[in-house]
Amino acid sequence: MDLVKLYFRSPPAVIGLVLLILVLVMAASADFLYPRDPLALAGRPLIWPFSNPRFLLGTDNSGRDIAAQIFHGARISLLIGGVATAISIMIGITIGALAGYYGAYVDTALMRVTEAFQTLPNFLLLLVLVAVFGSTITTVTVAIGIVSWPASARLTRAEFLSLRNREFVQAGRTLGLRDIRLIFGEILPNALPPVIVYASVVMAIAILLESALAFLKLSDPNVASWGNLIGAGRDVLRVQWYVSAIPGIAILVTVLAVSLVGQGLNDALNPRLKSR
Amino acid sequence: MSPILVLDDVSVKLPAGGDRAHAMANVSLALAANEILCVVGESGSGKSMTANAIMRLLPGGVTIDGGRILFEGRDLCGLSEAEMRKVRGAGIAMIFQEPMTALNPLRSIGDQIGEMFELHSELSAAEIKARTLALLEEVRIPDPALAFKAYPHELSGGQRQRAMIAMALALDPKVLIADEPTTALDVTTQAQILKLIRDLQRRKGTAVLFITHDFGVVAEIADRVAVMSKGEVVEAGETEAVLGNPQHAYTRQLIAAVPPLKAPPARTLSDEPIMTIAHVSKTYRTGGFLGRGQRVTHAVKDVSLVLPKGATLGIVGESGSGKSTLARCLVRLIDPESGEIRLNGIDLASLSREEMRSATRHIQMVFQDPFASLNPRRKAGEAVAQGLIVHGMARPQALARAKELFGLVGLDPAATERYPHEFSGGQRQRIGLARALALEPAVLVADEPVSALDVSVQAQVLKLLAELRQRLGLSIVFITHDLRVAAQVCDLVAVMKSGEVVEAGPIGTVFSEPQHPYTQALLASIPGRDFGEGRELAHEPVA
Amino acid sequence: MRVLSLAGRRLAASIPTLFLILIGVFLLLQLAPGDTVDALMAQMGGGDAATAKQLREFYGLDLSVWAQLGNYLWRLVRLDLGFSAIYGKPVATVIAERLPATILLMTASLSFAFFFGLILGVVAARGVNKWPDTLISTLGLMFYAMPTFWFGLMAIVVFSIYLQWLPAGGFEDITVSYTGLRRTLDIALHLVLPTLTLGLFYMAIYLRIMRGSMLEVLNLDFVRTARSKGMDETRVVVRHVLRNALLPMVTLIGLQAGTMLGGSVVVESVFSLPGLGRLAYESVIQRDLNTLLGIVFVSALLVIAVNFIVDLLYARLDPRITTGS
Amino acid sequence: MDMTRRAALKTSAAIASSVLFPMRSFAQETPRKGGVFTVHYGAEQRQLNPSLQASTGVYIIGGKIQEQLVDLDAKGQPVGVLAESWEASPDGKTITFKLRPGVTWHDGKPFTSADVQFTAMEMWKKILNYGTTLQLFLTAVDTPDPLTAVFRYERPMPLNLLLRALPDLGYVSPRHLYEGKGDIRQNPVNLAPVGTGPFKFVQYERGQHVIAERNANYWRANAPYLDRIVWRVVTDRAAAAAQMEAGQIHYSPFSGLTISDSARLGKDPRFIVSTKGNEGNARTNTIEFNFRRKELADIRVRRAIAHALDIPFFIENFLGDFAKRGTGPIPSVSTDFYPADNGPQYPFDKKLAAKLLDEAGFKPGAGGTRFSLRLLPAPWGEDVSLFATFIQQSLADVGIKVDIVRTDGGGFLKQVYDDHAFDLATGWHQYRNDPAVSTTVWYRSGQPKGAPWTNQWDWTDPTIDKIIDDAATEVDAAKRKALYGDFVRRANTELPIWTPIEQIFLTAISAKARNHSNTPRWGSSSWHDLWLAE
Repeated sequence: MDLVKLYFRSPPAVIGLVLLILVLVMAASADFLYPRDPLALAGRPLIWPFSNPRFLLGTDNSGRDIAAQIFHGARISLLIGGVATAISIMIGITIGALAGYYGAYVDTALMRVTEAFQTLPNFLLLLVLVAVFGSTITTVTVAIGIVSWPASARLTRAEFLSLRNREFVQAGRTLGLRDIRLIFGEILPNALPPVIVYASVVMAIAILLESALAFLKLSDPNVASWGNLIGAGRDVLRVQWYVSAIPGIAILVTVLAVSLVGQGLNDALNPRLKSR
Repeated sequence: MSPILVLDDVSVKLPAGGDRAHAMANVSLALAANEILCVVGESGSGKSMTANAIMRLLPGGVTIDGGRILFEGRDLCGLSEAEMRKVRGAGIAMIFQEPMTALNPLRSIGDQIGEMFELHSELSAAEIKARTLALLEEVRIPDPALAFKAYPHELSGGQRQRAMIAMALALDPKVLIADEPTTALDVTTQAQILKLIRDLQRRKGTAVLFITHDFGVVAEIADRVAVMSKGEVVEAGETEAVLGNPQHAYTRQLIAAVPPLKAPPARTLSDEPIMTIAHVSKTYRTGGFLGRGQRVTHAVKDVSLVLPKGATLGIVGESGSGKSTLARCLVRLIDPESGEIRLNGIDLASLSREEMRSATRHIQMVFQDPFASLNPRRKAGEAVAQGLIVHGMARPQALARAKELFGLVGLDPAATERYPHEFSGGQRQRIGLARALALEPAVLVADEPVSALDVSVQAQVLKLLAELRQRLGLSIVFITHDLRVAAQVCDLVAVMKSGEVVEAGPIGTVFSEPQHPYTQALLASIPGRDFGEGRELAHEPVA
Repeated sequence: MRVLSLAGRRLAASIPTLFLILIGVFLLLQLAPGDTVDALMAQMGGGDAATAKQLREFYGLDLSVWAQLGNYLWRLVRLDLGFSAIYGKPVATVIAERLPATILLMTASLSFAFFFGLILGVVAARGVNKWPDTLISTLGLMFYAMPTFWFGLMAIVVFSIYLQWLPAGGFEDITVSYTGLRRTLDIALHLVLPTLTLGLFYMAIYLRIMRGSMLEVLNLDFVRTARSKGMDETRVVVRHVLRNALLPMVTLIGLQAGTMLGGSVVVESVFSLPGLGRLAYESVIQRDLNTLLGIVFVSALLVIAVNFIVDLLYARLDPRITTGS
Repeated sequence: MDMTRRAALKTSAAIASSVLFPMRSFAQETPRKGGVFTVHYGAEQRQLNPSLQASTGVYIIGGKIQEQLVDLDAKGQPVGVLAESWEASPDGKTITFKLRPGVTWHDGKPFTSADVQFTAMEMWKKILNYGTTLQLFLTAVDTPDPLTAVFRYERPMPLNLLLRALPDLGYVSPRHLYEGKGDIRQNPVNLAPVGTGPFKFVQYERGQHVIAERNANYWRANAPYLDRIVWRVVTDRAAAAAQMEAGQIHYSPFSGLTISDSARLGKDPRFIVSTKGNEGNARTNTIEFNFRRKELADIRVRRAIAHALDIPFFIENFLGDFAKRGTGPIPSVSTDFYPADNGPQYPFDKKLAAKLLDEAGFKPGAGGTRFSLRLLPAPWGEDVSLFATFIQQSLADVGIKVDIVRTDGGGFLKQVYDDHAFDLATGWHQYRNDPAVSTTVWYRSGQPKGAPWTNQWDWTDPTIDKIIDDAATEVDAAKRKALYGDFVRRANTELPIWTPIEQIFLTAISAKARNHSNTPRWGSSSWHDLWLAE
């Protein structure tokens, strides 16, 4: 597949992939390296990193091992990012496909709903959803998914509008294919690549949203997510700034990795853009 | 007269991984003042690359790696970028193929033409405006004052090309390079533009390097001609000599592949109609608010035609004449408001969507753009078998049938496993044909099936169509804007203009004694009318 | 003239969207545990059942949900946003007090992001695949990936405490009352860090969009025509490419106006700015439905207004809109 | 910088205590007139009139503008402010206050007994939280002359209870601005208070600041010293500490800063961080049991949970030395009521806890978990969230799986005190100088559903009810103290709530301030004598 060859030609994309693999390894090896519950009291609170061999990255203001929380946090943040992205892409594709394919009334109605979601500031809607349905990890993830689908809906709709009258679709129609087969069999496979690439942007935003929620102490306290660690670190920020800094860097690296991979895929998909 | 532009043994290297090492290999050409040199060749022959090399506007990664380009004795390859810029536009000017996209959509025509004077002269704004208006006058654009202020999207294709020519000739350049300027235009507009270029060239004595793939155009305006193939100049000389008796085998094949305008002797047609189209019309209402200020376009107005069994009915006309809309109405991709389309006794126009879905097997369509008519993500064999599977045939059986159909259309049956991007343009049209024939339709509707192909490939596909028509007794509705192709393929022809059929009848009579003034104008504007008279359609396959 | 009718039609189309949002949020917040009286008692640190019942009647919380919704919409039609439980004042005045801070922050961040995004995008596109492109793109991604509140807090630690250059928070210095220019300067000084914090994230987005759109336009035919006219590269970019590349950037402003207000919730709480973002957060916590819906209404109007301006700007840039292609 | 946290907290406490006794030993400076004193105002309230809302968030502003009948002096004893003297009838049913003459409201109108009558009957009795229960049996306030107010009670009101409660619940509002002006709650004066206090209200910019200026004709001679007080709204605690260090804020009241920032500022010579001046605002951290869960209805399980918590370790490592071990519902700072013997104290003993749980029949099942509980922590107070995670970890060690459910203010009150949708809850119990004011309601049965911080545990104990009712009306101070001793011992034995930690609010103030923290509720007092050295 020349896509892979094209992908590896750009150095940032490779760096992104390496970082992503690093985070994935961190998530996978969490149980092995830190078998104990990351939220368990491990030692005295607020030990500085590298000052105590037992706690490589020190402890937070609840005496929990920061390194353990970073490793387990990787899994949680990727989970939240991944599932929320899947939900938002799923909703986005269905609404985008229907609006783009059928047009006219269906399109206007669905576009009004999309506009409604986009006019309402998404973080505000997220606050309301969390205030209403509580701050468990499931509600937070679903809420992030519900809040971030309009962009992918617009993208899918644009793809469908351009593909809908493409000749191979008309050919399908003359062969007697039903709408459903046309949408999912013919158009969707061609509309997916840009949406999949956009998924990296949605995932980046999902992880950032979760960390913002945790910063306002609205995320799930029973889960060792990076956002919670930043939220906890906020109270000791002036002196033990590392409690917030370390998870901040972890989020930075993960979102950077996801975005670089997304960008690499995008450039590989339409190489014309790359070379002038 | 000493040549004003000389290409001496010029080679241009392509970046690694291209289909061949050199875009241009040891090309030598000479262009004298007050002369039109046509460079003709198929796509990929390197003719456009020649123009870019002269202007030193090569795409990224492509470099000149040999030879000299002398303009008025100076070697352009050696010039610095700053000096080259002085030559571009002032010394050598260029016009391009796509009038729709060659002008900046966000700035007015007058602005863009005026820019030439801003770049290369010290004229004041007022003088520039006057000169621009004069230029617009010179290229005979209707209402130059309006055109000056207009934006590109407000002009027709032809007017835009005139504006491009005005821009190019602003500073009376010594050399004008025209890279397929009329390919995207309708035949009538093309005729006017060719005449305009001819007149301006004569009056101003400019040397014109005219790049085209259409031998008709060569016959029409070229003083001398150079034929290119795969980056090399295979033959060059006076137009009559080269066209009269081509020396190089490749040139001979190319000329032979150009369908003559005179139709072959008429075939006897059965008198039993397989399909009758009665009073079909379709109108589009766009914009407007609650009925007020609506723009109504009558795409198809009260068209009635008859397709005899086994015959080929050609529908010709310029873009916007409604021929495609009519074709799409036949297969119900578009629902006509009124009228009947009776096929084997069933009126297709009145069927519900569900009924049409099963009746569609009797009438199938072949599309124009080879690259868009196949789903890139679906194997070629599957695309052909899809119709059969939908109509109830078991998958393995359908795939087997697809292999047979690949053989029928002259493709390697094993190719059913490959993806569309692995085929050439001509092969893809064959796959399209196989797909249409899979359901054994009574009528085949072909919408400009060969317009996007090179002339040699075009000839092969037309030959295949003729064989299939013979073997399967197909009745075909053939839509095209190229009268030469129509002349060779169709038995009957209907000439459409702004949605109406202005003339119809056996193609031989219509083309030799056209009754309707529009048909006469249409036939008159075909470039190189008498070129290739009295020759049978070339039979042997071209390498 | 056509542009106004076009933009007018967009305004009309957004009225149903607005009602859709308001009713949606109203019903959603009904499901939240506890109401504004519980939140008040939490704040007061006490209160017996009798006072609670009285307060509920006062705030009209004892009516059925549909009755409350009916009242709200009937008042909304008469542009009366109702009474704020938190502040004991009409919602309109509460929002009017907080609006200037938000509008200032948003316009400052938006213009900062758009301006620098544009310039860096052009520079990156011009030197594509060379070191300026990789440097700018990676830098852009860094700001994009950095959680805004984290950057904000770190900026406070560095700039206002360690270097003592900038105030640590607040909208203006009120211990001493400045007036006129001196006061605007003081407010500007207070807004530097928040604008940077909110703006950098969006700058990264504009940067990427501009770079992509520049590369796209540079490949179009009319750029080749421009070059064939003997134009140098800078003039090609300035006179031809830039304006075409701006079109997707302008549309992006419209799409992002909404998310920016969302982002300001966090920035306003870190820099203790009295904006709509924090007011929204407080009204959710305090279950003050009238204020929250008031904010949603105003922010929706803000977004619609921004889109209206974007339409005008777009029409100004692209003649194809006004003369109707 | 590897000073461990405990060490850091240790040194700061040392500095703080040195401040206590005696005050900074420098010559008796002459007070400087003038200057602007800026205050960190963390949570904006819905209104600023302390006669309508009894919470520190209102006192911090309203307490400087309006004055109460009685306040506490340096030694915590009642001292007259608007009342010069008072005496109670032997049966405790009538208490007469002699009011201070020559006092005027900020708008110039004279202060008379009519104001006291209106405020008591219309505000304290009907609206003021905790005031409504305190004045439940107040029948009338007679005003024989403009400077005398006679309070008539249906059931005897112990004088020392009233005098202890009035500093918080005794603020007087101007009758002429409220009577006949529609609903008191919606009166705009609530957001622009008019009082008799040392500072006059100037301006309230929502979300930004509140400003008050010196009251020129204040009844105390040449007071106040300050020109102007500015309260700056800063909700983010880290930002507040930053603004203090940047010199934009002089004083952060009621533990407004984070624990670690307080410790750090404590070591900075520019600031004084101590609990001095907050003795009147003591609070205990609570663990509230929901008897609707059969496990928690068993006394052995409740005791096991109490034993499972290593409180000294938690205080030492998480809260530092401004908190100490709680002994029961009445905190040790309340010298008048603190009993010598507080009953069972449940010291940390993991084995005993496990034994008790086994006895109760809850053997550890799969993965060592006996049963699981939902813990709802109150969403305010950094110490509450730290304590919640500590409870979660400690109970996990004895086989009880704890899930923390995070809520916001309204949600917490609704789910705990109204829907009773909780197993364990933890938050603050605010002690207001007298057990009858806000403490006994946590234990007294028959509390209306939905009333926050009251007995919603589905637990009734007739003996404790009787003790509470008798103490509330016992006129003799000594007998009343004895009764409350029985109340504490009973509470700690039955353990419907366990109060393991006692804390006092923390003050962080600029070292340039003088005459600060000189009364037990200084943060809420009128600051008439506060001044700023150069």
